[in-house]
Amino acid sequence: MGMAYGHNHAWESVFSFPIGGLELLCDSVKIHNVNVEPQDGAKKLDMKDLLTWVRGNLIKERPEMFMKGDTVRPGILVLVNDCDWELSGQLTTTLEDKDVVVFISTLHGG
Amino acid sequence: MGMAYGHNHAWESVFSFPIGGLELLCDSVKIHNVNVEPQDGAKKLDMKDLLTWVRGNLIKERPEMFMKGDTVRPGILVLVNDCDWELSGQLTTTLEDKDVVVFISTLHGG
Amino acid sequence: HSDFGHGLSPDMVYRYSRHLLLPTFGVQAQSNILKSSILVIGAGGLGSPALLYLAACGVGRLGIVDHDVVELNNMHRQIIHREEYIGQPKVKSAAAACLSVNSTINIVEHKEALRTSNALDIMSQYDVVVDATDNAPSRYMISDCCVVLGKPLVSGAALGLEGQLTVYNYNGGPCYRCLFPTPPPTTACQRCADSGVLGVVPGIIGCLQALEAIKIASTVGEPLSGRMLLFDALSSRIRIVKIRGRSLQCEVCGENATFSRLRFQEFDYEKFTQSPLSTSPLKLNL
Amino acid sequence: HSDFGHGLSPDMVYRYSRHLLLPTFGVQAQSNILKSSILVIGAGGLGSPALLYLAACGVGRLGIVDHDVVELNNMHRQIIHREEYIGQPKVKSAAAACLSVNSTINIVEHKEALRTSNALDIMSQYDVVVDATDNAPSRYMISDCCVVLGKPLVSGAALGLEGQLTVYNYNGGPCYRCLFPTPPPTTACQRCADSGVLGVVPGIIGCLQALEAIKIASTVGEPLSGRMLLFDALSSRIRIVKIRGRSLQCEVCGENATFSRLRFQEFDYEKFTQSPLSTSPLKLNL
Ligand SMILES: [Zn+2]
Ligand SMILES: [Zn+2]
Repeated sequence: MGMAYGHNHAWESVFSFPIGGLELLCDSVKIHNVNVEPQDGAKKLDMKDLLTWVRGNLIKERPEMFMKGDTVRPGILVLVNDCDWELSGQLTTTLEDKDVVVFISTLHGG
Repeated sequence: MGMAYGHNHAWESVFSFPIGGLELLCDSVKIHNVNVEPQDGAKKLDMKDLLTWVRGNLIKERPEMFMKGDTVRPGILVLVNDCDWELSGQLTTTLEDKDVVVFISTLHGG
Repeated sequence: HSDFGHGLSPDMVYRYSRHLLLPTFGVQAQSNILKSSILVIGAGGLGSPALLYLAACGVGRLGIVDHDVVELNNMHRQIIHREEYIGQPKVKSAAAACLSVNSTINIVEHKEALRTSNALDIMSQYDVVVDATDNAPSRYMISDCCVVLGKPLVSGAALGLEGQLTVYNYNGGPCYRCLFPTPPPTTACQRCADSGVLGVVPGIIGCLQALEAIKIASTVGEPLSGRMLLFDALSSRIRIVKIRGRSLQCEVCGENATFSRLRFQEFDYEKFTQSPLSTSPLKLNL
Repeated sequence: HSDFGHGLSPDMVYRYSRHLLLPTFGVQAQSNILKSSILVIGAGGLGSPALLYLAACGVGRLGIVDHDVVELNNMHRQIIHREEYIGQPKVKSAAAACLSVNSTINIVEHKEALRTSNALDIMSQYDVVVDATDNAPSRYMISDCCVVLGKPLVSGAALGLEGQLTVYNYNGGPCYRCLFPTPPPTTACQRCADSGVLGVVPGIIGCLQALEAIKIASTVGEPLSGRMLLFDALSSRIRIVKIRGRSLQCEVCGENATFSRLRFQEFDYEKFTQSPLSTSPLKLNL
């Protein structure tokens, strides 16, 4: 899995980390506009591919604050186009051009 | 200008009147999902066509609360896809399938 | 003595006239509010505006749970408390402020920490619960108790420059555990006392909590159930996202859940989340 | 006497510790707030939470303009006022409340109606202006005066179950007249007194106004300039939309505008909008 900026098979996923503290993990860069190509010549990119890519390319420190096993750690909500990924198939959610993926760390403060 | 529910040249414009009191003018129906066809065999629908249609089909009482001359009355902001129509050419803004048009009446209360 | 046939005295008509004038609110919704009871858990950053607006709008019986005392470092955000109450119980200070805004309502002071031993008894006395606490074990405990008792829960949170809001266990919607079946690692559970918070951020979220509680109590409008509001103060961005519905597998509210009152009373929320229900704040060295 | 080299006394460090802990806020932003001056015009529904949060967060000099007295029918939303102040000037009541939350700041009471004759003098004394008024002529007058004086303006409005928020005249952004060059017909200008308002709605918008003013005064974050927040309480929907920039043709802030102090002082805002700067409220008959 790599990054592609060309026109062929260039999957653009807009990552936002706008709410909840995950910016700590990403060098305080809250919004990532990235192009990710599907793995192994597959036609579609899914959330599993994307998480692998995020872990390899964006999360430099303390990956346990973001991932647990193959998925996100407890307490993180994943939103694809402003919808809980539970509604679209979690890791199997397929992504299309211009999809917006947001990771939200739940807050407890008051 | 009329309404069309077919698949050919069926322009779907989502009207929202969510904020500001214009619902008074529309029988308290705040969101209108409507199909409007371009006029006179034209290919594109623009905001001028849409306003004519709204005036003829949605605004049943006190049209002066919504229109003044060919355009909206002072104090109403028109938003096309969450953008002020001043940025897209006002009455000449062309509309496409699934565009969202919102009319906002400015508030003064506190 | 006259009540105009709608149960409102002339003083009440005058006090709530701006609500009564509203076509979508009016006498019926105001009467519902006057007959309702709402419990706010936590008289801190979120609870301050939530309590003031709930008192002002005429909630018939308004309960406050808190075991803390007012401190100077609360004053930058906990606008319900006056400096003269520093060192005194927050419940007492908050109750006085609510009554000073609306002396016609009934305020109930619960000057104790919410625990599994008293939560069922306290929460069962109210129609709607507002979670204005500041830690993970309290959030699980309050949500579970709302499921056991069948109460809607208005949940808000704020930290740093960000806030979140949703309504749980409302009309078949999800509970807190449906969304978060497993507690987060303790390293991910920051508190305002440790990490700071811009004072007006819980102010905004607390006002929004009051609004949701008012909508539920008055049965007007669409509460924020199955949706979550995400607020970023720095960029002034707000996202309202669609979240999952009730989970059939939820251990507390799901199809085969056996989470009873007894189970609740025996549940160890501090162990479950590996964090304490209350802590002393970090000392700041500048 | 020690100030740790950052101008904050130990008491201030303690009071504002939750702000100082914030990496994106910290000592610098808090110092900016402490040195800033903010004017809130209107101590009503919007002004109530705006003033409390601005006082709590430590704005160095906080001005309040209002000529009204507290009435019972304000109490459902104007949570800054206590019942004991009914019949007394709102400015006096609001100033007392602000000081009770934070006695270390400077509160300035302007117990007068804002007019073209006093606006330049009053507004020129502050860094940031918050429009918390309730009528169209005041909104034009305040915006024009901010353009003449080069002050940023945080503008909020609420009516019924809806609210709006934006920042005008900030950093090359539009002014009120850029958006609304022509006043609306008077039939479209409803007031809370005529049409009602759900109390917590101005609460939410007023808190958001305090946030925007704090961001401008502390120079932290992106103020809501060139954007407008639209809030619908009934459905809990919020839209943040992109609005036009400064208009070159604007009669007040545009390229060839000749709107001077003198022109401002002579401008008749009541005639321009065909509505009065203040009115007596409608009587309610139920
Ligand atoms: Zn559940
Ligand atoms: Zn202008």
